[in-house]
Amino acid sequence: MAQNDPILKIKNLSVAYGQVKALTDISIEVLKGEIVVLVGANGAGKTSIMETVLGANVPVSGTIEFKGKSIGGVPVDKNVRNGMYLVPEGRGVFSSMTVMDNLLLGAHHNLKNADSKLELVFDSFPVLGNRKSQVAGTLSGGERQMLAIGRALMSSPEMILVDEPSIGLAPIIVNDIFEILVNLNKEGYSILLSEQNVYKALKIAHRGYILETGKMTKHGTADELLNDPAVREAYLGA
Amino acid sequence: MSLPLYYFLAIAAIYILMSWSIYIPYRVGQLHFMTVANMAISAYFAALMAINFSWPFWLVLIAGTLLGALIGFLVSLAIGDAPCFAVVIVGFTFIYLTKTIIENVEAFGGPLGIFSIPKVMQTSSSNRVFLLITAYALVLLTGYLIKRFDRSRLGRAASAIFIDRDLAVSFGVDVKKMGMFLQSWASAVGGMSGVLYAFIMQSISPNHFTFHIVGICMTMLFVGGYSTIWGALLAAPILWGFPLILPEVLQSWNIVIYGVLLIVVLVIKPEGIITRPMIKKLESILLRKKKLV
Amino acid sequence: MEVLIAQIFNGLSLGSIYVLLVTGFNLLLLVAMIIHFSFPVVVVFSMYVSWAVMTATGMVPLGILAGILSAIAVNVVTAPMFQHIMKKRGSVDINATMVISMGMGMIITDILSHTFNQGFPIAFPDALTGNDKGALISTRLISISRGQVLTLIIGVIFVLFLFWLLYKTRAGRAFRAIAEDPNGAKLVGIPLLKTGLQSYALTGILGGVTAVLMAVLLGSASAGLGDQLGHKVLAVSIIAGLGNLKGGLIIGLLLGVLEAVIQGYLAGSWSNAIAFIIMLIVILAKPKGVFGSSL
Amino acid sequence: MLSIKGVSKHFGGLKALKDVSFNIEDGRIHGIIGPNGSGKTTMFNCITGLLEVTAGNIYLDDKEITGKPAHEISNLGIRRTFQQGKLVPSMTVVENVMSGIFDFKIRDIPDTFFRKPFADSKIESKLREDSLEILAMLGLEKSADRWASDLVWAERQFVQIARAVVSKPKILLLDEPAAGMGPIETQEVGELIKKIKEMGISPVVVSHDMKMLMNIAETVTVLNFGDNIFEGTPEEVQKDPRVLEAYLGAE
Amino acid sequence: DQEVSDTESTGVVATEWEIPFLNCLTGPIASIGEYLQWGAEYAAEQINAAGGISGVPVKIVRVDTGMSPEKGTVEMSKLVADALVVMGPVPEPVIMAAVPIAVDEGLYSFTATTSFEYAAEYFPWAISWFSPTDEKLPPIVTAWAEKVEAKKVVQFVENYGAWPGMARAHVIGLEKAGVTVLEDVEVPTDAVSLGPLIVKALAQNPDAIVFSCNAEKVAKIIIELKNRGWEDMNKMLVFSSADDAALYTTGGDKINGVMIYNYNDPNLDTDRWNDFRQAFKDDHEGIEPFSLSPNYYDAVYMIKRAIEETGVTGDPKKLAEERILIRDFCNDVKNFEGLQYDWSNKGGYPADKPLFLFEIQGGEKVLIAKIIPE
Ligand SMILES: Nc1ncnc2c1ncn2[C@@H]1O[C@H](COP(=O)(O)OP(=O)(O)OP(=O)(O)O)[C@@H](O)[C@H]1O
Ligand SMILES: Nc1ncnc2c1ncn2[C@@H]1O[C@H](COP(=O)(O)OP(=O)(O)OP(=O)(O)O)[C@@H](O)[C@H]1O
Ligand SMILES: [Mg+2]
Ligand SMILES: [Mg+2]
Repeated sequence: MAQNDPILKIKNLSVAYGQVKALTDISIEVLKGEIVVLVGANGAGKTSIMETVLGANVPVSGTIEFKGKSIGGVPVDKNVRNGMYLVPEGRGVFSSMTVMDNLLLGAHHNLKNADSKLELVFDSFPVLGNRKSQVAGTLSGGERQMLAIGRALMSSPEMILVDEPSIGLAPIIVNDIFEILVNLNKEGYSILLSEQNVYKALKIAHRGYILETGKMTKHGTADELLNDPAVREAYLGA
Repeated sequence: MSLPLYYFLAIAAIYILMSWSIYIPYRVGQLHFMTVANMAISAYFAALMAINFSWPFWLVLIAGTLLGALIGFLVSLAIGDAPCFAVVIVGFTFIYLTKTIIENVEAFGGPLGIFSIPKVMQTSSSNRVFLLITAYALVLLTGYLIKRFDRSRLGRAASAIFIDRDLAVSFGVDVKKMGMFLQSWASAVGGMSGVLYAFIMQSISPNHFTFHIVGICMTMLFVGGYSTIWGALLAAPILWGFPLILPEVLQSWNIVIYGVLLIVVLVIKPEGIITRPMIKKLESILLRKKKLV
Repeated sequence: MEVLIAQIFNGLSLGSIYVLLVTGFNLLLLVAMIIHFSFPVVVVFSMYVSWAVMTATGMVPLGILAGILSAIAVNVVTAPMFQHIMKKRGSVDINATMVISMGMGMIITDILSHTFNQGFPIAFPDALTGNDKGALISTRLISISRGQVLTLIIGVIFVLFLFWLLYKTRAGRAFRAIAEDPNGAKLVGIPLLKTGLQSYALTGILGGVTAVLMAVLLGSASAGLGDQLGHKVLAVSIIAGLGNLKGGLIIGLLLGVLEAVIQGYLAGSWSNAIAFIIMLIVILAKPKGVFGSSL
Repeated sequence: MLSIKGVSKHFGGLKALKDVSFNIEDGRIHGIIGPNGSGKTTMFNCITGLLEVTAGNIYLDDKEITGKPAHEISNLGIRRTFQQGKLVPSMTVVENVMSGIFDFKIRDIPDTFFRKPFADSKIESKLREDSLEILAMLGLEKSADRWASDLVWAERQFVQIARAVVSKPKILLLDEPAAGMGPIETQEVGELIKKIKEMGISPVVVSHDMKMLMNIAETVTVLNFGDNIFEGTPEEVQKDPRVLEAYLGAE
Repeated sequence: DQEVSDTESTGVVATEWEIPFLNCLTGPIASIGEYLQWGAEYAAEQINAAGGISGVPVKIVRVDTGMSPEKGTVEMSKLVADALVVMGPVPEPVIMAAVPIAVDEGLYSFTATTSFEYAAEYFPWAISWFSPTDEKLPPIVTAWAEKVEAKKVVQFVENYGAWPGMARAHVIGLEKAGVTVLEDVEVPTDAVSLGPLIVKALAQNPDAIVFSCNAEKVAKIIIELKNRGWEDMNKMLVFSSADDAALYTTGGDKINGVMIYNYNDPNLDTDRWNDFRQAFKDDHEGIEPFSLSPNYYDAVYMIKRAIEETGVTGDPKKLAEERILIRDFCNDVKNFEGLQYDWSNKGGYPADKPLFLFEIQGGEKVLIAKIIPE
């Protein structure tokens, strides 16, 4: 696959939860090696997109292609095996299990490389290294978020879906995490990121999509969006 | 009134009370089977007092209820804020202990049991009317008190404890005191049911108070719904009544039917048939009607 | 002295039944968050199936196989039911799984009490129990049978094996993750159905093996056997610490010995009450269990 | 009003708080910042009595409250919200807010237990009014009768705050009230905290949102690895190199 | 036409005698309930084939109470309005709950399976099939002890229902035979493993053993004793209440040689008994009649005789007095032709029913001795 091929291609996607329409007619593309950010207020549908791509939700209509193949109806575990991984919003860690177990869960489909991956994770998040045998339930809010990202790294994905990673993180750690995302991206991972910290997200992203209550209202390169007056007013508080 | 109807209603009252006695501490997440032991203890107490010392009914009823409360209170000093599992074990322990003691102490009738508990009234029919009215007066009283509890700060605090103790503590709720209060109250209700049971059945034995009561009352509570008082109130008479009218071919499967019903209800509606939102809706409809009038 | 030693051996053999049952109970707790206090009833059900096949075909191995398969079948059918309820209920209320477990217990006990062998106790053939071969060691009072040794050894091996499996292997991690949060486990790419079925089947195998060992050890079974064991198994698990496999091993054996000594030296009819009172004291002193809960 | 003197908290070998001291003054908004895992939530847990301190003392109005049971401390006028947004899902929003007032006395028994079964008692009605008032202040009065389980994240945080405020505590500890919110809602939270201060409650705010916090806080304490590394006005904090390094990262 | 005239001559107005049987047909002892039911229904079948009671057919109405005392009260209270007489209820907890209702309303009940101690509480309104325990049991135990030359005995006792009372009666009999009773070993009702009890018993060095506990446990204890080298099978005596199928299904041929006493002799050779025995075996996959099944068979015949001899009409208007007629007749029936032998009642219990001592061999009972009380 060439550098500029789309690794993920979403076309006219609609999702509903019973009567509630969560997404209407969304089209998104992530090229290989890109960071794409989804921007939107609470309830705009960011999480819904991520979970649908991953295979946890069944769309009403629309197609999703991953690495050139349609993944409509493919279950989550196949997608994960195939190189996709979600860092879920909020507390996606298993609180009764130790930090180490949580990390190894990330490598569920790929235990062979676990050791080298662990090194990478502990390099990125030294705190986790010190807390290996602490149960995740007693971690601080931020440490849990780090654990969730660390777990995603363990699965050696080609594309990571990161849902609002900055919730509850100190600025320095947000910076760290964004830096890690950038580094990962440089190593070749494609990243689909959802963020409310719009400024920081657009700073590291290549392109962005703006969502409002389930509809896509704008998209463009990160710079375009950063300089768009409407975006500035709505999301950057300027 | 017809005799079968009397027994149906009288025993339904006891099942309602016993299901509520499990409901009360379950408000804070504790399955307090101790109340079945309280039922046995107070039933025996009632029988012995009425037979040997000719205590009048009212005195026995009050003393039996207080005895339940006292035992419940003493035990709650240790387990007022214990986790659910510890409370379950305490309940089992007391059921075994009570059964063992009454079986082994000759003065309590031993394994044979106690016969001929006296009537409260002279004639059988007035005795029945009296007991039935008393039983339902007590159901009303208990239901009223629980309803008041649920609609108060105490009830909300209990719901908070059910979800998360730390949360409740952060409002200033003393979890242990709350647990002690509910456990003592439940034990009092258990004791009260025991006294009623003794006078309604007129004879009791250790085999009357076994784990089957735990099973039946839990079924009633959880099928009916454990989030309001109405669940047990409606489920108890129905669940107790329907095996009585089953056709003969199904008779021998009534326990299986019970079990299947319990499982089906839990699978379809884990909170039980009657839930809090349902009751709220109903209340608001009724209240609105009132306002219109 | 001989009496004491004899009672300790008796206790260990009773204890090894507790150990096997507690281990199965804890396993369900660990892989599915189910408090299955009628687990012993399910085990007794498998004993009955095993007996029925043995008497119908006259072949002991076939009976053993049927017992194990039936345990797997029951688990694989019922565990998802529990999980379904858990999912609807949220993670708040695993206590309530006790209720559905009770419902299952009622159903199974009632079926056993009027279908198999017309409700009468069943007795297993000597070819299984090895009773005709006599005891391994036998003095006037002390008697140790093959069944007793076998049960104890297999009990210990099972605990160690499961401990290793659950805490040191990939499958074990996945089992525990599903137990804690099925939805979350799905999002991180654990195939729910397949892994779930594996874990239930594992519990089923344990249940089936327990059933066969109990048949060997006790030589007979009745419909009420499961209920008689249910409360103790729950108590042992709580005292050891819910879900604590090693704790279950130790406390299970201790309870067996305790009961044997109470029955041997004090009044037999008080043994349940005394055993529960001792457990009560322990649980009040250590509400989270002696060895700590691993939930 | 609240003074923390030399408080330490250890979890086994881990020292979550090391000899931390600071004061919370009456009528000021006090901010606490610090990187993740620096012990902010632990500090709250120690103040509210959910955790026992390993060493040190905590005083409220010169009276020692260290080691008192959590519910007593709460009744002395220290309330909090939780980082995870705990609500009782089986109660409505207004009931959740009402549950913030407990304070049950023996003399309340007649009013609680001996009234008409389907009507609110006097105290209840008062509680409901107070709670609705608070909800109105937050613009949530329309949601009063929704079930708490139906709320979205931001609403849960607001209801949590309402529940803590309704009892008019002296001190309100807010653990990340703006976590997971967009800029607009975050701003609303900031405004709300100012209003709370005007009600005579002293808010103590833990937040990672520097912009909001620096806007509203009058004093800021900075924790790092369980140490109290700095205390001062927001301006001072933003200038201090240690803080910049530990918390904001050199930018 | 013949029947019609019969009916007219006795003044019977009933078109069918409905006799309700409050039985336990569900739960753990359902199979025993079924055996009792079988006995009653077989009698009804025979009676109807021979022309009914006073020329009117009889029908046994099945009423299931399970083990539930509560259900017992409701079922009994449904019957008191118009039943002439009621069979059951069983078992003990249901008797205690339901019989007081019948007594209150003047309805006679055949609680006939259980020991005298229960029925005695309700005399004259309930009948027992057994005489007072202390009177009847000691002689047979004495006879056993003398026969097997027991010197030192340990007894296994379960604390359930009337069993401790039977155990006390056994002790009286043993002491009469000059036997030392070393100890009563208490058997917990829900004991799973019996090893500890056996060690406790063996540690006393007994030369013989008496059982007063549940049939399954008796069998398990005997097997375990045998595994531990007990050889004198004769020196074990099992009491009548354990004489149910559980003893034989659990014990198999490992209980060969053990002695048991009971009120029926399965090998009796009379036409009536042989017929009953064969019919039972035919309906139950060849197993021997359950020892209590004849009780309810006899009960139906006793009711038949009471109706016919006292001229009961079944007229609803005369219900109360006819109930008393039946009661008084049955309580003191003379020379009643039971399934196995004739006997007379005295004050609500049989005064001269014989008791048999057997040795168990291959699932069969071989008669060793017979005792007829004076
Ligand atoms: N399981 C569900 N059932 C019903 N409605 C749902 C469900 N999940 C999401 N929704 C609704 O779908 C819409 C989009 O939700 P989604 O979680 O995707 O938004 P989001 O952009 O991720 O918001 P946030 O920033 O709060 O995480 C919302 O209106 C939400 O209420
Ligand atoms: N019960 C506990 N057992 C063991 N360690 C704990 C426990 N509670 C907290 N910790 C540890 O103490 C440290 C401080 O945690 P705390 O929750 O106070 O951090 P925080 O400052 O609130 O962080 P965040 O901003 O990420 O929420 C963390 O490293 C955490 O892992
Ligand atoms: Mg989202
Ligand atoms: Mg925190």
